[in-house]
Amino acid sequence: MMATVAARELADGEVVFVGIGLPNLACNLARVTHAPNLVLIYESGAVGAVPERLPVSIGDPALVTGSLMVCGMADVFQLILQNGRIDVGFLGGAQVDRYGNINTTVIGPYERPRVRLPGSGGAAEIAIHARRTVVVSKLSPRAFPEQVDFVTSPGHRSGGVRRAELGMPGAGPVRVITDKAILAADAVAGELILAALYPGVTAAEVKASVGWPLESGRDVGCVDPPTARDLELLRCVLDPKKLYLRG
Amino acid sequence: MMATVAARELADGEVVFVGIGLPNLACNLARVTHAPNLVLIYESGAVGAVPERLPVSIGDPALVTGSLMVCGMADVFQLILQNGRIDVGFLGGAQVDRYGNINTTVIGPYERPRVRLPGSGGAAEIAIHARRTVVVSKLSPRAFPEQVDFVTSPGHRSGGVRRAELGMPGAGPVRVITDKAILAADAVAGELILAALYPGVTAAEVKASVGWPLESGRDVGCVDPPTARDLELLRCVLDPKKLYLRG
Amino acid sequence: MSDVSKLMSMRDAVARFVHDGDTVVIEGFTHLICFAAGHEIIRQGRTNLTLARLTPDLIYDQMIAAGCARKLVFSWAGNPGVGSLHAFRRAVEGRDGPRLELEEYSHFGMVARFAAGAARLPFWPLRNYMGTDLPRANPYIRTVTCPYTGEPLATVPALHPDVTIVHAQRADAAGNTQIWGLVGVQKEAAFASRRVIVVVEELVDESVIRSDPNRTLIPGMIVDAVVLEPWGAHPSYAQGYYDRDNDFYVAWERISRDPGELRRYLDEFVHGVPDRAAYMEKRPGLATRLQAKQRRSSGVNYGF
Amino acid sequence: MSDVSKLMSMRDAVARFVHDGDTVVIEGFTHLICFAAGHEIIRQGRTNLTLARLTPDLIYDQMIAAGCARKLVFSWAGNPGVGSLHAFRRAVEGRDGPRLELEEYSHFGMVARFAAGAARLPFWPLRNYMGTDLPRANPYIRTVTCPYTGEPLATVPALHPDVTIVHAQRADAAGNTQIWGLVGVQKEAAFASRRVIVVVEELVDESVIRSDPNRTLIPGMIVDAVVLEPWGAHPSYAQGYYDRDNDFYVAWERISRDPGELRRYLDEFVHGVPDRAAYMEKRPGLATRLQAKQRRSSGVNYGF
Repeated sequence: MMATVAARELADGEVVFVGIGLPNLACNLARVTHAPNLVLIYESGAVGAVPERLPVSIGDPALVTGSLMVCGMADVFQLILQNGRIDVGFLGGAQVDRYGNINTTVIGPYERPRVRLPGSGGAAEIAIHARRTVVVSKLSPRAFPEQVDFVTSPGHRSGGVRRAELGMPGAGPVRVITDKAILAADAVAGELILAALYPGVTAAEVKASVGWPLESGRDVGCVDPPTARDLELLRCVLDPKKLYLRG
Repeated sequence: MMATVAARELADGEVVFVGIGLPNLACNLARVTHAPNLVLIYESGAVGAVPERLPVSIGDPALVTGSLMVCGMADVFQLILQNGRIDVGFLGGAQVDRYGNINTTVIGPYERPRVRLPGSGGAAEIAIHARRTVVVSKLSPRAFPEQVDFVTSPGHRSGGVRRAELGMPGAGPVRVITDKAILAADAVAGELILAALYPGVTAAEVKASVGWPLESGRDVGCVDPPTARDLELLRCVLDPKKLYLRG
Repeated sequence: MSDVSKLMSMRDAVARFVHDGDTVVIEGFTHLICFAAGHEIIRQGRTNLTLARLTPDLIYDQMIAAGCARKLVFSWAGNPGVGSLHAFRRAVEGRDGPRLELEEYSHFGMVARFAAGAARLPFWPLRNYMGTDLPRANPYIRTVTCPYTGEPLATVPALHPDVTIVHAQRADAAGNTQIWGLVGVQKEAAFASRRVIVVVEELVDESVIRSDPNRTLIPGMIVDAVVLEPWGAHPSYAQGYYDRDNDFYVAWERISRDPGELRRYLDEFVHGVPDRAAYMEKRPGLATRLQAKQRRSSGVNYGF
Repeated sequence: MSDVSKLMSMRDAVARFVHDGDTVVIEGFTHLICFAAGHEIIRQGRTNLTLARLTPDLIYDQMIAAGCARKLVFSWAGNPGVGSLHAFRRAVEGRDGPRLELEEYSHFGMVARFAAGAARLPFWPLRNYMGTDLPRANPYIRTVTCPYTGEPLATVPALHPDVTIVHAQRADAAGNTQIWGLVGVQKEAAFASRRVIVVVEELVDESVIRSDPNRTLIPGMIVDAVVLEPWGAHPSYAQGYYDRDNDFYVAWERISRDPGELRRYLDEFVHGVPDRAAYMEKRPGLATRLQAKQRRSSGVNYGF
């Protein structure tokens, strides 16, 4: 379901910076359905990848074979990302807060962490430079606190200052795709608000899974379920071994 | 003769930044005689070139075919030259002055030049970064003024300040190969002095061709003439069309 | 991506993407210099251009002579291996109407300007220019202080051409472009530019590009037009296709010395032909003389 | 150059060029990670190392577990596609003796550190880190003011490893090295380094390198040792030679969670073997399972 919803965020012809896991599945689903001209770019240096098998990592050899270009990582970050060529970046995180700031670094204090997470990887710069980002994360009060323990990837506000004033070129996390609802950034305040509910989910349920008083958008829509074709593609073609689809 | 003398400046195994014209001939002569492991690097991006024909320009296709590496010019200047990997750089110039400063930019004032020369190309940075440089230029009072009209490539002193104090990594123009004599930089003052005479040339002749009171080194040597093998290689193998050998 | 074709004629590409007053870059270090594009710009009478390039070469000499240029941004202006660019010299020495405006760097400086433009940074740092008169001649060469060591380093500003024209051995219709042999600053110039025209010796199927992705220098996503123009780099060369026409470089010394002869050259070989095919027809025997020999590399395995 | 051989065994290369207390880089983004070198460093008991790499991966997890490391310089420390690096986590969360010292960047920051090191500049500018807590966690992330626009830009300091180990598909005996598929920051890391060890799947004649010079990523002139060690990147992969051993990456989650099991793994597969050939002998069937299929590119013409 999350993969289908994330795939809908992508328009044909866009250039997408693909992360591993669900975003990877979502991008490949979009590519074989409504967005055949999607350009998939992986931070490993593969541009225009057409993987024959579902890549297990963003450095999978299947991303190289048959791709349009392979370049060094200095080019990926300088000539493509910093150059402003990425339309959409996908991000995930252990924590996402009220303003879309994401933490993938530590739970607890940095110097003496309770849980040490992997760190930024390319997430910090994707959050800053992609024209927009889409965040994918499962809802829970622990994952959606009012404020993250550590800002790895900046959202819409930092210490009360808006991202544009901080000099960030991209628009930031415009949508957060969860397993129960879609949140969207309020255009003025930059705060995440409820935009649409999955079938059978109530607003109260979503609000209970979020660590701040979640506002509702003007028109809280209802998310269409995946089509039969989407499900078949995901289960039989894209991820038959259920590497990413668990349930 | 100048080509032979310049070739002797090169030790086996050194990495040389090759310019076009006589330096090119000299480097290729050294490579086929006493320095088989010389690595020829051209600013065009060809590394370890083994040209089948005498290259007409530093971007000649013969420098690419069969070379060890071809890289972009950003890599040539950043990863190789600025990185400090060049042992010897060859430079030529319309004017060379008392301290080895070289002018390849303008004769006369910059804004309203009497003669507009090609400009720096890679010469400024070669003069700054190569561990040492060798200058090749024919002697004449016009070509060797006390002070050049424009410093394109810095020598040993600029406005009285020594090059090391200005932060230049390389040792600068240690030798100047002319058609009558070899000049060398005085280790203390950085001033060019007479180091060796070609057979049949007098010190007075050389002094008359230089625009400052030229000092003589402690031991003014006599330059050995080219061997028969050198001449045969130059005339029959390296430059049979006399592209660079004129006389 | 297969259905996005950017293929068009040189005439259309120049008409659409090169405008009066633009900063234009036709790059290529000795190799792959797109004379065909320069000639079309002359034919279409573009004026007031800022021409940028490390080595102006014969093509900018011709464009300067034809009155296209207001300003030149460069690092070495000569006829490589031969001598001077005489139209350039007349324009700079003030012997031929208004002086051409100059903005002058060294090669490293120009490379760094393209690198900054390609990375969308406002400047690029380099260890250079101490003891030279270049910063005196060009106030855009400045310094920055290292925040770690405190030492001063030279800087050059980013170069953002309005349009960059890259000649290449091959590309697909979407503009995914492969180059081998000398690559110069083609990649950086393309990424630095607002618009990109790729001109190729061969138009190939996307599958050819995809069979060797490490050879791709410029991705189609930054390309606006693809022009198929075999021999479009003559008298420059295309490794694996044709050799450099050194005789023409030598002849240019004579042609460019005399403004009348230069004018006659432009009349006959630029204004007098509609395109590159007609230009080549005027030079029987040229293709045979310069045709490249075979020195084919073997492939590598991309399997997993 | 043909008579300058730098060929030696992995044992000799590590003994000569990797010393206690060194800053060591074994690079490769998923692709071409030289596990064989990491294992030899463990076998020779090196200690007090500063390990630098974008993605520490399983190899640094093993080196941390084996007690080689004092400090880690990195940007993403996980088991890619699987989960955590548990030896790393224990060392950072303080559950396993003295805390591992960390110096943490993002990928772009690490790439920029290598780029600065390779260009021998003291810093590299990048537009990054505004709004993040990374500069708070790492005082080496600083800012510089653009001398043209006045805007502040982030900087990172140059990284100069004492030794960088690059795994590659092929090289000649002088160290001229060709890589295809993902190239990561291998080139920059090698040029930034004081010493360079190249480890290859195949040792080829100089003529193979010279037949396709655009494929050369690292020139022999910066290489100190060449080691022929087929399968030296396993469980990482070598495009065109063997696939990634994903099963081992998954198994590492279980092995690395339990310090006892991790110790047994090191005893058997690192200390228990003298070299990579013996390591492969302990895994019958592995080579067959991971052997790459043929997807050969065709060559290009380098003639003129």
